[in-house]
Amino acid sequence: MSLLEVRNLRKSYGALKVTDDLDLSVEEGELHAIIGPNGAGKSTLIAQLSGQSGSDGGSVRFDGTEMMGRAMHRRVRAGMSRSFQITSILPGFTALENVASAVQARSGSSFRFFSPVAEESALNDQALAALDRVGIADRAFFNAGSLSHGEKRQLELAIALATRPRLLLLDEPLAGTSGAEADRLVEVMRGLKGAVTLVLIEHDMDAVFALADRISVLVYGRIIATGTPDQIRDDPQVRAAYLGEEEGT
Amino acid sequence: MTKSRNILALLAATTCLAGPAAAQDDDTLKIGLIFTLSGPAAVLGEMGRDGFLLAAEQIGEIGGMKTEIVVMDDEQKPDIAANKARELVERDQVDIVVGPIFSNILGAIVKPVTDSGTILISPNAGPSNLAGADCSRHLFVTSYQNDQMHEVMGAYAQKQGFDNVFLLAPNYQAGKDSLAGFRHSYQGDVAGEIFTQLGQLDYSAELAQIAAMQPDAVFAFMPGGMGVNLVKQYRQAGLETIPFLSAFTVDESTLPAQQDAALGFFGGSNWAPDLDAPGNAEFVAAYEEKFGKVPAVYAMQAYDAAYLIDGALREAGGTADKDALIAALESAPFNSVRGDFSFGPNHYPVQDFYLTKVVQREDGKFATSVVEKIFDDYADNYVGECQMN
Amino acid sequence: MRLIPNRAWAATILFTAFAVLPFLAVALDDSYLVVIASRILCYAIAALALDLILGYGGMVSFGHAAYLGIGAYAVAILSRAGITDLGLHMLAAIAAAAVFALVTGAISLRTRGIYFIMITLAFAQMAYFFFVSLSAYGGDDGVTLNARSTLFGQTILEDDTALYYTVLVLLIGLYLLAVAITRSRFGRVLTGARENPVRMQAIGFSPFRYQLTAFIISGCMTAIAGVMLANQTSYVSPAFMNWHRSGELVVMVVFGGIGNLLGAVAGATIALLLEEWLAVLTEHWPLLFGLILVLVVLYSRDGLSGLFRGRR
Amino acid sequence: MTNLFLLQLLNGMQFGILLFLIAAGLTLVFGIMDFVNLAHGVIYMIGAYLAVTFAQMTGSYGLGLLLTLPATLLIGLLLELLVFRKLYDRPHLDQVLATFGLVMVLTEAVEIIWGAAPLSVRMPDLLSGSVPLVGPMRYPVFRLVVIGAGLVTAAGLWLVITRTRIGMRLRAGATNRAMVSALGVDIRKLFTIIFAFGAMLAGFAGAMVAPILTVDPGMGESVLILAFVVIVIGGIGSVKGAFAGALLVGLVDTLGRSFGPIILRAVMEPSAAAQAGRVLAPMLVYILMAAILAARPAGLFGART
Repeated sequence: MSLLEVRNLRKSYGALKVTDDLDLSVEEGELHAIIGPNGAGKSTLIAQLSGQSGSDGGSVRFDGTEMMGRAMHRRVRAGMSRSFQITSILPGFTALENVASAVQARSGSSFRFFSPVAEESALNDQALAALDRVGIADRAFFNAGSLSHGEKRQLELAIALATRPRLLLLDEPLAGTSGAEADRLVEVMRGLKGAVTLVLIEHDMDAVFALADRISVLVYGRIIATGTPDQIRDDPQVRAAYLGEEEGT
Repeated sequence: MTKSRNILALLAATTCLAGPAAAQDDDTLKIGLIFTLSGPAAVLGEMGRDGFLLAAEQIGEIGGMKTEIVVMDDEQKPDIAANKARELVERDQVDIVVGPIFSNILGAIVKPVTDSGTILISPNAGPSNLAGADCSRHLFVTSYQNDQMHEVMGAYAQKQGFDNVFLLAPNYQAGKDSLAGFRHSYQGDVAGEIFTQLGQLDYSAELAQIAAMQPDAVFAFMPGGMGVNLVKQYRQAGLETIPFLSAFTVDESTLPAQQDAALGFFGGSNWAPDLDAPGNAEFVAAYEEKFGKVPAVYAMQAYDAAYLIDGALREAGGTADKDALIAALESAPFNSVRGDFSFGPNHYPVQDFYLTKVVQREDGKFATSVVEKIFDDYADNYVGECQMN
Repeated sequence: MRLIPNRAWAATILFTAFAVLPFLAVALDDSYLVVIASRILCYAIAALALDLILGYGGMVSFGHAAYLGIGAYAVAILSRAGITDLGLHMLAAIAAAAVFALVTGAISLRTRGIYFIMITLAFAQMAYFFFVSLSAYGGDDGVTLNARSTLFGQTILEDDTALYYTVLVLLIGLYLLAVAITRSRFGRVLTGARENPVRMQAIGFSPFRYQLTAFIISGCMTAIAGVMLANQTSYVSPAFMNWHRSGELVVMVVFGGIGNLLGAVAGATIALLLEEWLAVLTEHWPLLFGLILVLVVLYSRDGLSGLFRGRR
Repeated sequence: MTNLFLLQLLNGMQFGILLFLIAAGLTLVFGIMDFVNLAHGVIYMIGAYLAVTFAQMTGSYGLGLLLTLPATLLIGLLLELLVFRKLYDRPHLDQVLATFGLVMVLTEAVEIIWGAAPLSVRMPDLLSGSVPLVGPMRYPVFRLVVIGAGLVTAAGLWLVITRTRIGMRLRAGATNRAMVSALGVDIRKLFTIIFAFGAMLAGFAGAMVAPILTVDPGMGESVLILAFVVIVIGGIGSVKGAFAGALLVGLVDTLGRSFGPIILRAVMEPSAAAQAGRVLAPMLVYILMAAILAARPAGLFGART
């Protein structure tokens, strides 16, 4: 059984079908990339899978459990986390507090009112480890809002990691990062392979083809092909619909 | 760093809070006035204050003592009033507090003032509990018991032989008391009874019901702006053929806004500017000259309060002997501009009540005018419950 | 957040100043000082409570005066029934406030921004009109309390100074509680939900539960202020929950600087003193007060303390 | 009974339209500029006072009304320049507070200038009568004028916003300020114009109600909350929503007041029904608002959350 089983997922805005009877299977431990031209519905798909936005119908089973109708925070608790294409952090918190919040979410009740959270070393240690993993441990005590764009992307990933997901939905983690920062993030993702199941949406084709175990191609809300990077590279349908267009530009 | 400095600034500020504590001085008479001087009802408070100050100016040295008057604004908020009253009593150490206009404010200040042994004179508010079970030696009311104005109208309706009257009052305590007061002296049928919302703007719905029922008369208690809205709309709806009886709805505080829309409307009162009583014409003329408006009962009752204090102080020989002063006050040693005036055992007035009607005077101003006397030497219904101690 | 030692200092100075104030009153022979200071402390508790959800939770409640009223009516209703113990008054006030906050908060928190402001106002208006219609307790005329609450069967609160210290102890206790809450796990989630609710969901929190809990805590704290205010005034009426009062509470929080619990205490002090002084100055004091409010909002985002510091 | 019901329906609609007239300027400013202006009620009050003063000066209510319009427009410009301009980019809380302060300032200023006593203005004799309806019931002519003014305002606003070039800019400004700036429209100037226009609408409403309502320093406050309830129920920024919200509030309030007790009497004994009716009537509007927001957190026609 696959870790994530999506069947007949639908969503439309008025007459526009953004997600059109979509099927998708993600196996435990793989890095599954989803590519597609702009407007194919990739971010919408992530939003639907994570529970941020609702669906018109279909089924999303995670580890055999139906997730449809569950709110985002419940899916996170079940082990499905996500990162955001547009950086979503807590700007008034320090980087460490950002990540520690995520650790806190999965370790014990947060209806504790009296003991100072800043002194909970278990939270801080794990948060620091996550920051270290993405390479910004030295920024731990900086206000998150004051970090550079690339550092924010790294922080974004650290927050998602700190939730200890079994499945991590990454929405364009490399968006807007510089060469060195991107390299660092690619390395982090490579390091995660095997330990965490990853669904990756990314425009950087070099990164996708270097990292992915399997790739699904999304066009107009439908998966038109799924396969290994080599299979996808050679798929005539994909070439026609997507890569051809991409190479032409 | 900066924070600590701010705290120091605050400390300094708190110290400044300490006002000059008044030294006890037996030769000086200190009177504290507490009236509603801001907000929508300020016009009533201003009349009360002006009436009192006018009398104080005429008398000069009240009770033959050097007089100092402190004026406070209760903002029509009871908790603020309670604190202001304590400020008058504790910091300014006044001998007598005069005020307020509203019953709920009186409810809030009566305890702090009388507990300290200070005399409280209410120039308008006259709630039933203070006339009855909760009456106090230190409290004197120079106005009326709240129910009485409504009882006047009830008695008039009864006398006219109306047997189908429509009742209208806002949905709050004074409104409920009002209709109860009307029914106390009216035995006929009630065509309908509506409690409108406090501060209601539009009375179309109620007026439509009145038009549909065609009662013999309408009795309304709509103080302040509500009365202005109702009276204007009543006239515009073409209902003026139905007699309009009211209390606190058409008086000199609202007539400048109601003007001819209120012409011929009836009210119940203990006084009117044209009442034929010694000193009244002089009072009205002096008030109009000084403030440019026709005084309403609020001004008259405060004016009377000043003369009451003056007379009592002269009789008691100053403020030193509280018991003597209270005894002197009880004998009401002054000439009220409303004629007959004495205090009942509960320190509420025993006085005459009249039916009044809105007229336009020769100078173009609108005022109420006495039509006939309804009650003679009338005391309130709660006096029996008062166990003065 | 990082100025904790400084804040502790400032708090110590402020509360010590309040603690010695009655001695100052004796020295100056001005007992009224204690009267007005206890009123200030009651409002300080309310402002503190409001700042907890406004400053840390981002919930602009424009109906918090309702809880003042609920607390005050708990005293009036229980006293009428012959129950005079302050502890029981508190318990009843807290329970009633919690229920009211739970119901209205659960509905209000479905909305955001200006809708939240308006719906909290609407609920406060409902409470206001409910008590205006409550004939048994005088309707809008209110109820005069013949005696203050008793403490362990003793009538010591009749003494203004004893009442003052009771309120002060409550304020300090609630202040420490509020500080603890903002630094706790719960406080972190609350602040995070203000900063970025979607992010909090994406790490596994449901902001709603935390916001609602904070809303209830704040309501209960304000009700405590209401209990003490009723005792201080010896009088209870629906005017306690007038929407103007709600606005004044927000003003106090803003004067002190939003999201600064000690600031809320200072803000309540400043706002009430300002009102007091300006009223002495001129009967048209709302004009000056309004002007100051406009200037503070326009030129100082940190409240009056920011004004002292100059613009940043 | 049926006649009375129909008449009350008419009364409810008329009250609703009156509310719309008052709320129109607020909707405009609120909807397009996302600006919470608590001072709207005060400008409405100033409009009424100016109408009274100008009518006394000119001896004609009509002329007074005409003069009030440019005067309130000017006041709007002045306020925008001095205060509001600095608040556009601020959070709603700042706007609420600054305008709360402004309410205190302006209310007190009105009291200083005109005094605390209520004032009144004579309406033209032509409009002061009433027309017969059914049986003994009559309907005031001036009410018909108010209904007319409200409907014309609604239609005018709707036309301006949906059918004209400036309206399109306004709508664009509401959804995307940056884009409008990019198109070369001076958004500041646009906002100044809208604000001044909103103030004029408030002044117009004040002048229109001066003959039927009391003109006193409390009149602004008494309608402010109702006006907010109306636009919040309708969904902020929607003229259609404000109109629907106003009618709904007017109908619920009027019908609830007149028929609520009768309905309650069907389910409980008369005295309890009267008591319950009295408790519920003033809360009805707020219950309505809470219920609508609970079901639709952005109001009936609101899009943004």
